Amino acid sequence: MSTPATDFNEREFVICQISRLVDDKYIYWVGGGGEPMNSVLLAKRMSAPNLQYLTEDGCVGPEARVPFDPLMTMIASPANYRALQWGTMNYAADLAQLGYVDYGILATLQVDRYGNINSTVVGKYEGGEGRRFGGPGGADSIAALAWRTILVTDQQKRKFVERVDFISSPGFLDGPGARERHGLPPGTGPWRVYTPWAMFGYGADCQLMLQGIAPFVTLEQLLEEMSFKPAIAPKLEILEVPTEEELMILRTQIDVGGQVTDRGRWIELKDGKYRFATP
Amino acid sequence: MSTPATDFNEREFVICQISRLVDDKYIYWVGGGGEPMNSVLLAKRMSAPNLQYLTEDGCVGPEARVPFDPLMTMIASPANYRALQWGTMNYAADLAQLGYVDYGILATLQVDRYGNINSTVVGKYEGGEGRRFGGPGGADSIAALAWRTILVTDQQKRKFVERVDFISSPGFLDGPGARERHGLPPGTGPWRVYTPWAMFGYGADCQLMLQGIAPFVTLEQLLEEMSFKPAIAPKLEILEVPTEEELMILRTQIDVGGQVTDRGRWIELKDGKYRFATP
Amino acid sequence: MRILEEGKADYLKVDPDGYRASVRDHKPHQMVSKLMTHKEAVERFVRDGDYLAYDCNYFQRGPSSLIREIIRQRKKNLWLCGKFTYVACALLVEAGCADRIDIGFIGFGPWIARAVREKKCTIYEYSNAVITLRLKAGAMGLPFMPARSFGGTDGFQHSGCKIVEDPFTGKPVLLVPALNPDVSIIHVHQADEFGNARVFGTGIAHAECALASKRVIVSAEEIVATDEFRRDPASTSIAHFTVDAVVHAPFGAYPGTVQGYYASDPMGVIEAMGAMFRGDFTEYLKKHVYSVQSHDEYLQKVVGTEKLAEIRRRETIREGYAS
Amino acid sequence: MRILEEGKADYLKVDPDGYRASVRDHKPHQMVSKLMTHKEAVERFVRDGDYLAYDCNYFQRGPSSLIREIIRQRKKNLWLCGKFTYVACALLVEAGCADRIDIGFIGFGPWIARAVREKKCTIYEYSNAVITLRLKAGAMGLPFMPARSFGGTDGFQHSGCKIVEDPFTGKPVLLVPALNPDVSIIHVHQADEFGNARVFGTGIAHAECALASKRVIVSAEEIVATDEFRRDPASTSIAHFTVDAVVHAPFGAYPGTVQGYYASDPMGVIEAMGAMFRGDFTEYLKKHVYSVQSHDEYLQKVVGTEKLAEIRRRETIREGYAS
Repeated sequence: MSTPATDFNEREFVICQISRLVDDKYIYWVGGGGEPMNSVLLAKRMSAPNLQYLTEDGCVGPEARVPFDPLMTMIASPANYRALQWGTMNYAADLAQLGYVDYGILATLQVDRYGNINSTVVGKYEGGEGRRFGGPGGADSIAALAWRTILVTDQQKRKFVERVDFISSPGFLDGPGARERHGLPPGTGPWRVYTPWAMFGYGADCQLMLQGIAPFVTLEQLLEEMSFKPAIAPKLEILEVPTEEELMILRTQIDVGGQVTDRGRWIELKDGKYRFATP
Repeated sequence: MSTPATDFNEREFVICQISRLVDDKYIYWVGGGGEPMNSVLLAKRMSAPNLQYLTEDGCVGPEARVPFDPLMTMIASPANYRALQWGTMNYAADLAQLGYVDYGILATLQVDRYGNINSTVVGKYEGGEGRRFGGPGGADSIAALAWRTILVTDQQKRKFVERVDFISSPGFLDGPGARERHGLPPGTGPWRVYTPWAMFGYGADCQLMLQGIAPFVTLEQLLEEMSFKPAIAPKLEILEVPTEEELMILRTQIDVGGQVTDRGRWIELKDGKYRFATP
Repeated sequence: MRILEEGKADYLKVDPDGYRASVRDHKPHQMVSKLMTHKEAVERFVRDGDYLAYDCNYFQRGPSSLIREIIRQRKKNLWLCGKFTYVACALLVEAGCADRIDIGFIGFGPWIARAVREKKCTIYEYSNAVITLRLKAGAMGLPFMPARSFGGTDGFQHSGCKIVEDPFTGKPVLLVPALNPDVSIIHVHQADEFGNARVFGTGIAHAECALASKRVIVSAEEIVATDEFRRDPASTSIAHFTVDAVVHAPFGAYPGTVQGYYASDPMGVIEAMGAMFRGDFTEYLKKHVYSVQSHDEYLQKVVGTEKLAEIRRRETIREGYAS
Repeated sequence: MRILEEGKADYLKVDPDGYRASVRDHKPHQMVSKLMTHKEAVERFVRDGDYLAYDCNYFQRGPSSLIREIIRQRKKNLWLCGKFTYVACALLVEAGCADRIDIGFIGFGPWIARAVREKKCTIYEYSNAVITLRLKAGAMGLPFMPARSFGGTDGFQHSGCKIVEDPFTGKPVLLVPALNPDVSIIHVHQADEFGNARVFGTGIAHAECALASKRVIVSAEEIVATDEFRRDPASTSIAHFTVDAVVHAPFGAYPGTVQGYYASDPMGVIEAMGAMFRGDFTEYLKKHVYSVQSHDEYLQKVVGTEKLAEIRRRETIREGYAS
């Protein structure tokens, strides 16, 4: 059942990483769709059957009926099925504000050294010159209020930057104490950043620290896809690949239409090593 | 049906006065029990079948099943029967804060020239030396937030004073502009004070003005039961006595046990004049 | 944003960050069974010196059986949240359990008056709505909330409220301090073993109490399966993770009513009110609290099955009181 | 209570006293029938230059049929409340109806981006939760509300929020300005002719929108008798006196879902999203808005009974979506 898979893609890889962190001892606030939602849906079917997660529409602890129609991750009967409680957006925010959300799980466009999140604009904000995106949505509340935030983003130079072009949702802003100076609750903030290639944590200086790396990339490849050089943990963990069981559930029950996972590069086990599949 | 009654008591008299003001065009917030509640229950059965009133437990527009058990004017199924909406206390306060409450109806212990309401202490507050009562309850919110407040109190010297011993709920405080200076919404405030003997309104100076008097007392009798002399309207209205129909409904359907009306003095029609019955 | 005026009274310290930490460290985030007896719940979760909120009151879907248990265990120095209530504060003060009261509305009676004169009890002044708004602020994790009432009253002077210059309109506006009680006791129609709970009908601030309080005891007329909540999630009033203890308490609101389940007992109501007005709960406490060891024993020996059947029969309205 | 930091953007004027006066003078306090067509409701209650809030969105129990009617009537210069939404803002901007947007989350697309560059559209920055909190403050009649999020972001600089020194804790705390839209459009499961309305399942801020807005149009899948509300008053989400118009709009959320009633139409969703991503709604508007005169005609001619039967059939979950 826990046989390491031999063929999977980058997005499946990162979904499985996050999914394994999920524990039904804690309460999660999960961002809209994509990898965060798929991670918890997978966890609920793997290791955390009593998983309690919350979505922005005030849905507490659903037993979602998957797969979802496109975009139907909230305010839709399959996503809200058999919840413990149905509320509304202010209720979700209240719970987070009260400290009930142990972990927030978020996808983002761009992240920086301090874990600040940009989902507003790449390039210049003023005058509308940069490339504009949809705004923070619920991510600002999650990033501000969850005790620990787990971010997922792509491993690309322009998405992993020294300083985001626009702070849509707060990481550690510009370092220790900055969140509190702006009225955010103490003890909160970024905890992990996952990409399809790596896992980062944070040092006492509130800056990203590389802690784990996928078996199918080298440290050099990874650093080339970052705009800054992060601190590196003394003992760099090699992240474990998805298992066959995880992939089967993900592919046949959750992301059946490939809405989330269709975008990634494929990895294969060849000659005892994981590497990018040649197309 | 609208035959003037020949025998009634003071409380029945005042309940009928207030009841006749009630119109189903408006929204009322009705204080806990006693005369205010009996007035609207009577109005709903007389002239305002679609009456919409609100109680402190967030009950909107009930068709209450009367009579009530003692104290069971809220959070009890007969009082909340067939409401349009059930909420909670903060919802009732929100509606009033938003300006939805056209009229508030309140009973009080003591009232002063400016319509300030005391339900906290008669005598000295400090040291607990005065005679202590239960506090404002919901009356403070009604008095602060309803557009127009209708008060009912007894006609007794110690209850009708120059200055209340303690402002539990705001009237006009110390005159024009005072409510606004303390953060209360403009355009609100006391509108009528009813006693078993009289009806008062307010002048532009925010002070009580006698506008109507019961047919069974004289102006002299009345003024003897006030600690201050109010302004008197140029044309003093003689208040109409209860009708037989009003009394029948009140006595047989609403205040069946005499919980509210048992305390008043009796009035009878004798030799063409209404006067206190000799015991 | 200038402060224009400030109440001069003590109030429970406003500390949203501390409350958050307490939610993180002490609230049962996991779904674990919390079913226990009145005795155990009160022993474990009500502590001497606590700020105690009870929702509704001794006569109207209130946690009357838990109030009796608190008295039975002779808790001390409680600070009471006295909103929308008749006899419960007087009972707790007279039984020696409480020495401070935030007042919205309470039945006062001569006993509390004497305790105040003798400085054995301190009173702070609010209104019912101001107290529930304080709980609402506490239930949202905020330090305060604006309000358009309470300004200009003498109560304000004896409260923890402030009037400030609104930075958006420039006008005076009142702020109420958030209230995060140490413990709340709440009586509901139905709960599951984890603490998910339903209140049917109108209420005062049950949801706010559960969200705002460091510790929460729910007593329930009925214990139902969690699946009941999952098939109608809109009817969940209180989520399990806010709750520390679930007590099965049929007729827990006696002598009060639980809407749709049983009517009040008018004689029981009058007995309690009468004792309060007389300022002497000695006999009342003896009969209704100290003479028994538990709520079950109370129902059997003091109230009796005939009375219970009668108040259930007298509640003829069911509409709206089920999921 | 010092102001420590202030956003620099315009925001809809905060005026709780003015809102109160508008509630007193313009809201229908009496129970009067408000049933009318889409056309009449939008003609009477949506005005050029209005601040418009729509609850939920074009795909998730949103007032999609009312949005199409607003476009059909070529309303102008609307200021949109862009929370939790994908295509509706883009549709309204591209159709020439809107020129300002408060953003929590919207589908942006190249068209709005161009309008912003050409200064035909102005953007103000919030988050979904900050916007719904602004509506909550508006729904409580308050001028502002504190919040523990949004501080430290760049969005804050482009908002109407402030950070002040909390007079209770001395710590910095953010304040959001109350939001009282000129008009809200809300799609619900059931309403009566007076405007009492029920939403089943989760939601965004339907109750807040109704309470906070000067004018309110409710569109409903079903019109039911007032007695339905009276037999289960706990399920009333919106009270009649907050509502100005009731529009019977079966399949009013199409191409979106109404939980428990019908599923979304995935092809309809993708068609709208595709047009937004391309930055060209010309064909979409022609087909889905301008080609018909009414919602009824739209369902008949554009959507078709087969599709309607299909999305109803695809919604197999009923649990929790009835009173």
